[in-house]
Amino acid sequence: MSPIPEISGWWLPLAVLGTSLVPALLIMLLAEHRQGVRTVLNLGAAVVKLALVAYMTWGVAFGNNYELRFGMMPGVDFVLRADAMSMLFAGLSAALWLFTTIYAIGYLEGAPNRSRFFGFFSLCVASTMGIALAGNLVTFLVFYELLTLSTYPLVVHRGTPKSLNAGRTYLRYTIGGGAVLLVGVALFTSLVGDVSFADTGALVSEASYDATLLRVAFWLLIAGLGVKAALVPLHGWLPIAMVAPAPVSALLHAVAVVKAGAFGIVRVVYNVYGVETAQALGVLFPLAVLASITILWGSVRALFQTEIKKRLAYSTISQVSYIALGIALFGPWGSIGGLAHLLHQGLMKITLFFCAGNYAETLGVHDIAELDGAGRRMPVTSAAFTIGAFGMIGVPPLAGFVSKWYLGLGALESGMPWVLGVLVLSSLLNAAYFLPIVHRLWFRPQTAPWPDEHSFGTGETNRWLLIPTIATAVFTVGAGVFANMPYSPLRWAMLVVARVYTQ
Amino acid sequence: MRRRVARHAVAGVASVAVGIALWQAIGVRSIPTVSLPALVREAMPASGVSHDITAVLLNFRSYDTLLEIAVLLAAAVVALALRDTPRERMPASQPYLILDTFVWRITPLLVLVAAYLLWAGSTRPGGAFQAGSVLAGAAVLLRLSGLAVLSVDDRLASRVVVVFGLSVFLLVAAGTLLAGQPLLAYPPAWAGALILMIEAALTLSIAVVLFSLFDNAPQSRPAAAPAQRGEA
Amino acid sequence: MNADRLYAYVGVVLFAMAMYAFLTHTHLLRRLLAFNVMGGGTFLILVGLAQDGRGPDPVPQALVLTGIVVAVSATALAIILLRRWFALSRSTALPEDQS
Amino acid sequence: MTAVSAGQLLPWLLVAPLAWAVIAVLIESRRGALTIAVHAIGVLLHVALGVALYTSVARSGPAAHALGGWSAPLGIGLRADGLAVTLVLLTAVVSAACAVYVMTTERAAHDADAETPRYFWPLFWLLVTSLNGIWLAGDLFNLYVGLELLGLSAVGLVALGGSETALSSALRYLMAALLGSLAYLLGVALIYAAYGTLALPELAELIAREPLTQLAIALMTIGLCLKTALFPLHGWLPPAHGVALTPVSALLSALVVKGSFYILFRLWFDVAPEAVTPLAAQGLGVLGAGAVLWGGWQALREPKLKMLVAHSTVAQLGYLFLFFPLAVGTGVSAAALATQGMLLHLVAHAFAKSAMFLASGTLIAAAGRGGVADLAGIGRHMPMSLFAFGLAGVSLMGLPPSGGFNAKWLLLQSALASGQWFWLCVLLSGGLLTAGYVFRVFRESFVESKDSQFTPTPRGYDWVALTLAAMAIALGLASQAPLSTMTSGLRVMAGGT
Amino acid sequence: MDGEANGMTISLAFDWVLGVVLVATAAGALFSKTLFRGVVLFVVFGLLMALAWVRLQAPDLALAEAAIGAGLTGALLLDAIGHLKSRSVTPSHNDDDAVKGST
Repeated sequence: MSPIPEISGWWLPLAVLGTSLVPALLIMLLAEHRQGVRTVLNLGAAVVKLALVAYMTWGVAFGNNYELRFGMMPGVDFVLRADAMSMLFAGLSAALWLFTTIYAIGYLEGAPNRSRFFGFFSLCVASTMGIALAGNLVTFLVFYELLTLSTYPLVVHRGTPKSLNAGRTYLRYTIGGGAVLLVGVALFTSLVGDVSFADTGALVSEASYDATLLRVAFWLLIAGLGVKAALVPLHGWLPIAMVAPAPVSALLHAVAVVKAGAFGIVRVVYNVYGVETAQALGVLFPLAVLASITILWGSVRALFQTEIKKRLAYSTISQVSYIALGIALFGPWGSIGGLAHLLHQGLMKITLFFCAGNYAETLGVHDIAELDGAGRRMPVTSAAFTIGAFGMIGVPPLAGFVSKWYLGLGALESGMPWVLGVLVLSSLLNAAYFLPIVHRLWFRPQTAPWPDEHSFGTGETNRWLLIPTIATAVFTVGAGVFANMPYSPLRWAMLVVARVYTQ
Repeated sequence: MRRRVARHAVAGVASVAVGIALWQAIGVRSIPTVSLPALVREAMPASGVSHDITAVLLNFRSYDTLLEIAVLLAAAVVALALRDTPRERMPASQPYLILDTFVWRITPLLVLVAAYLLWAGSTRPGGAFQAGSVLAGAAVLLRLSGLAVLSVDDRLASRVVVVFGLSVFLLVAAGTLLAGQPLLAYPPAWAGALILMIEAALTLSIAVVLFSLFDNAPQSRPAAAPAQRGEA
Repeated sequence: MNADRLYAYVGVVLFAMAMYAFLTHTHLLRRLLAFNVMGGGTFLILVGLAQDGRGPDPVPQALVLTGIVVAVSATALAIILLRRWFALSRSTALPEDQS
Repeated sequence: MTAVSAGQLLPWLLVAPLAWAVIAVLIESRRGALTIAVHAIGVLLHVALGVALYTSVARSGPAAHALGGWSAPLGIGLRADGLAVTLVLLTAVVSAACAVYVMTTERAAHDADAETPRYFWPLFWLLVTSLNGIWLAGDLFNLYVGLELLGLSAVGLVALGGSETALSSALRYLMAALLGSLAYLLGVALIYAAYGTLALPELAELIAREPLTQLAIALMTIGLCLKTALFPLHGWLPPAHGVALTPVSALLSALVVKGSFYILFRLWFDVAPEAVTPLAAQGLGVLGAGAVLWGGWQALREPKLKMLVAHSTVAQLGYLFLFFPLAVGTGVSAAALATQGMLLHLVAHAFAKSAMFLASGTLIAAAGRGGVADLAGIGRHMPMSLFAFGLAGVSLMGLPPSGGFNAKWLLLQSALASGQWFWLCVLLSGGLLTAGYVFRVFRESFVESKDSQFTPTPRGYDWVALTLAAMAIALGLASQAPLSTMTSGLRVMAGGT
Repeated sequence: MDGEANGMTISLAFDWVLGVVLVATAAGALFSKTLFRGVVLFVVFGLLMALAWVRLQAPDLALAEAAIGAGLTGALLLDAIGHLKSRSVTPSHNDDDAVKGST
C-alpha cells in the first residue's frame, strides 16, 4: 500500500498556491530597498513550494487524492485537485521557478521597481500553479486570466515606449483570447454542465449532446488557448513581447504563458472531451494539421531573425506546437511524446533564454552577429547554449531526441505518416537556425569589441545568473540520458497516458 | 440650428405622445376595488385628530411626512452651504418694492393667520405646512421691504431652529420605537397632543427653512465673483 | 363628465404642454417654471382621477400636499444652484445649451 | 439588548442616519476630532445595524414593519427581504468606506484644498437615509419621496464642489432628476387611480394587464431609466460623477444610481410582472447594450481620469439592463440565472466602482492634475493606489476571480440558456472595451519618467480603496451565500413572468 | 330636481371655464416673451390652481397652493429674475436667450 498516509488533503493544493500568493502580496507591500527580506521571501517560497509539490507528486503516484472544492457561484464549483496530469505541469513550474527566481535576483540587481517585479513574478507562479491544479474548466479559466494580468506588468516592466507598446499588443492578444476561451467554457458548461476534469474525459457520452455545438465549443476553447500557446495565426504577441527582461522572457516562453496554453489544450483534449471522444468528433486531425503548420512556420521565421531573443521566440512557437501535435496524434505513443515534450521543451528553452540573458548582461550582446567568439569569453554559458540547441534539434541522447522519437512512433501509430515528414523537416530547420549560432560561438574569432562588457571578478558572469543556467542544462542532459528512471519526465508522461486511454 | 430643430421635434413628439396616451388611458380607466377613503373614515377615531388630511399626513402616512421634512432639510443645507460668504454678501440690500407700511400692517395679521392655521389643522383645513408657509411668506415680505428681521446663517441658533421640527419628529419616532411600538405609532390617548406638538415644531422649522431658501440664495455678482474654487 | 375628471384632463394638457416647454427651453428659470406647471398637472391628475366623482379622497390630497412641499424644496434648491452658477459663469443656461 | 426582531430593527435604519443628519447640522461649525468621532460612531452604528438586519433576515426570512402601527394600504409598510437587506448592508459598507475616506481627508487637512467642504456630513446622512428608505420601502408614493430625497441630497453633494463645472453638473443632474421623478409620480397617480392603493404587496396581487396600468409602468420606467442614466438618457451622469468630490463620486456611482434601478426591478418583477411585455424588455436590453458600447467607447477616449471612470459607470449600468430581455419571456432557468447575474453585478459594481473612484481620486491628489496623461510615471510612487485601481478594474472587466466575472458568467449562461446570442456579443465587447480603458490608465502609470512630481497622500486612502476592491474580488470566490440571500423569495426566480 | 341639475350644469360650466383659463395661463407662463411676464402669469396660475383645488373639494391644497405654490415659489422666481437680470450685462429686452452675457 501507499507508504505515505492516505490523506485527501484539501490543504495541500491550497498550500502550494499559497506559497506564491502570500509572498506575492508581502513582496508588493515591501519597501523597495528591503532587498534581503525580498530575496529570502522569494527563495524561501520557491523552495517550500518545490518541497510541497514533490511531496504531492509522490502522493499522486500512489493514488492519493488531494482536492479542494467549494461553491463559487450557483452551478459552478471552484476546484483545485492534484492528478497525475497536474503534477506534470506543477512539477515543471515549481522546479523551473526556483531557477528563474535565482536568475532574476541576479539579473535585476540594482534595477528599479523590484518589489513590483517580484510581486507580480510570484503572482505569476501562483497563476501557473492554479492552472496546473485547476480541477475544472472554470477554475482553469480563473487562473488563466490571472496569468494574463500578472504577466502584463512584467512585460511592460522597463516602462519604455517600446515595452509599453509590446504590452499593449500582448494584452490585445491575451485578453481577446481570454474572451474567446470564456465563451468556449460558457458554451461547454451550458451544454454539459460544470464537470470536473477526469482522466478519460468528462464527457460521458458525446452521443447525448449536440455534436456540432460540441465541436464549436472545442474550437472556441482551442482558439482561446491557442493564443497563449502561440498557435499560428495567434502567435503575433510572442516575438513582440521579447522586449521584456530576460527572466520574464524565460518565464513567458519556457514555463508560464505558452505552457499554460499548451497545458490547457492537453486538458481540453484529454480531461474534458476525452481523447477517444475527441477522435470520434473528428477534431484531432485538424488540430494536428494546425500544429504542423505552426511547427514549420515558426521554424522558417526563426531562420530570418537576427536578434537572439527573437530567434528563440520563433523557435518557441515552433517547439510548443510539438505538444499540441503529440496530443493530436491519437494513440499512446504520440501522447507520451507530446507530454514529455511539455517538460523537455521547458528545460531546453529556459536554458537558452538564460544564456541569451547572460550574453546581454555580460557582454551587451543582443544580435546573433555579435556572438562571434563568445565561447572563449564565456565557455560555461556557451556550453549550456550548445546543449540547449542540440536538444532542440533532437540530437541523441538529449531530452529533445526522446520527445521526437515518441512523436515519430505516435505518427506511425495514428496513421498519419506525413507527420514524420514534418518532424524531419522541422529538425532540419532547427539545425539550420541553431547550428550557425553554435558555430559563431566556438569556431569564429572575436572580430569587434563587446558592445557593453561588464566584469564579474573571477567568474565569466554573475554567479546568480550562471548557476541556474548550468542547472537547467544539466537537467536537459539528464532528462534524455536517464529517461527511463522513475519520476523522469518521460516516465511521468507514461504514467499519465496510462490513465488517459481506456483500452 | 439643426440641433435646435431636432430638440423641438423630439420634445414635440414626446409631449404629444404622452398627452395622447394619458388622454386615452384616462378614458378607459376602471374603478378600483380598494377604497382608501373608507379605511380612512374607519380609522379616524383612533387618529387623535378629526381632520382627515391631517390624520393621513401625521398619523397614517406620517413616515412620508418625515421624509418630506428631510427633503426640505436637504434643500436648506445646500442653501447654507452655497450661501454667500459675508464678504460676497451685498451690503444692506436695498428694498426694491416700496411696500413698507403695507408690510408692517400685514405682518401681524399673517402671524395670526399662521397661528390659526396651525390650530385649525387638527379639525379643519390647515396645518403645519400652510401655517409654516404663511409665516415664511410674512418673513419674505419683510425681507423684500428691506427689513432683515431674520437671518438664517451659520450660527448655532439658526441651525438649531432649522432642525428643530425634524428633531422633535425624530424624538417622537425614536420614543415610539423604544417603547416597543412601531415607528410613530402614538399611544391613542396622546395622539392628538403629540401630533399638535410635532406640527407646532414643524411649523417653526418649515417657516424658517422656507425663508432661508429665499434669503440664502446667492447674491454675489458675476464680476465680483471670487476666484473659482479649485476644480475637482 | 364630472368635475374631477375634467380637472384630470386639464392636468394632462398641462403636463404635456409643460413637458414640451421643459424639454425645449434653455433658460433654466423657464425650465423651472415648466417643472412647476408639470407638477401642477400631475397633482391634478392624481387627485382628480382618484376622486372621479366619488367625493373627496383625503389620501391623494395628503400626497399632493407632500408633493407641493417637495416641489418647492426642489425649486428653491435649483434657484440657489442657478444663482451660484450665474455668479460664476454669467450664464443662465447649461453650457451645452449656449449657442 | 435582548434579541430584537428584524421587524423592530427596520425603522432604526432610517431613524439612525436621519438623527445623524440632524446632529451633523448641529455640529457643522466644529472641525476636526469631534466631527470625526461623532460621525465615526454613526458609521459604526449604521454598519452594526446593517449587519444585524442582514444576518437576521438571512437566517429567519423576510421581515416587515407597519409604520405608525397602521397596516397597508392605509399605512405605509416597510419590508425587508433578502435583496433589500443585502442592499442595506452594501450601503452601510460602501458609505462607511467613503466616510472613512472623508475622515482621512479631514485628519490630514493641513492645506485648505484637502478640507471637506462645509455641510458634507448632513447631506451624506440624508443620502444614506434615502437609500435605506428606498431599499426597505413598501409603498409606491413613499418611494417617490425617497427618490426625491435621494436626488436632492445627491445634487447637493455634487454642488458642494463649488466650481463652475460642479454647479453646471449639479444643475444638469437636478433637471434630469426632477423630470425623472415627475414621470414616476405621474405613473404613481395612474396606479392609484386604477387600484386605489399604493402598497406594493397589495398591488402585486391586483395588477392586471390593462392600458392605464401599462401606461403607468411605462411612465415610471422612463422616469427611472432617466434617473439610472440609461443610454441615451445618460448625458447628465458623467459630468456629475466626474466633477464631484472623490468620495461623493464613489457614493453616486456605487449606490445612488442603483436606487432608481432597484425600484425599476421591483416594479417589473415584484409588483407588475403581469403588465410588462417581452418587447419592452427587449427594448430596455437594446438600450442597455447601447450603454455598454457607447459608455465604454467614451471612456476609451476620455482624457480625464475621473470622467473616464464616470463613463465607465454608464457602461456598467448598461449591463444591468441586459437583464430585462433575459428575464422577461424566457424560461425559468434563464430568468433565474439572469437575476442572479444582474444582482451580483449590481453589488460587485458597487464595490469595484467605489474602489476605483477612491483610487482615482488618490492618484489625482498625488499627481495634482486630473488627466490620464498626468499619471505618467506614477506607478513607482503610488503602487497601492494603482493596485486598488487594478483590482477594481479586474471586476469591472469581468475577469476572474471577481464578482464582476461571476456576474458576467451568469448572464452569459442565461443568454445561452435562452438562445439569445446577441447579448453574449454585447457582454464580450463590453468586457474588451473595459479592458481597453482600464489598461490605458496602467499604460500611463508604467511610463518611467524622471521629471514628474507627485505629492504623497495619506495611507488611509489606499487602505479604504483596497478594502473595497478586495471585496469585489472576494465576491468572485464566495458569491453563493450572498446570492442565495438576495434571490430568496423573488418572484422572478420562480418564473414569475 | 331640475334646479339641482341646473346647478350642476352651471358649476360644471364654471369648471370648464376654469380649466380653459388654467391651460391658457399656463401657456402664457410657459411661452411668454419675457420671463418676468412668465413668472407673473405663473403666480396667477398658482392662484387659479388654488381655485381648482377648492372645486376639487381640497381646501387644504387650496391653502397650500396659494401660500407655497403661488406665493413662495413666485417670490423665489421673481427674486431670481431680479438677480439674474440686474446682473446680466446683455440688454434684457428678451431674456429668453440671454444665456451667455457678452463680457
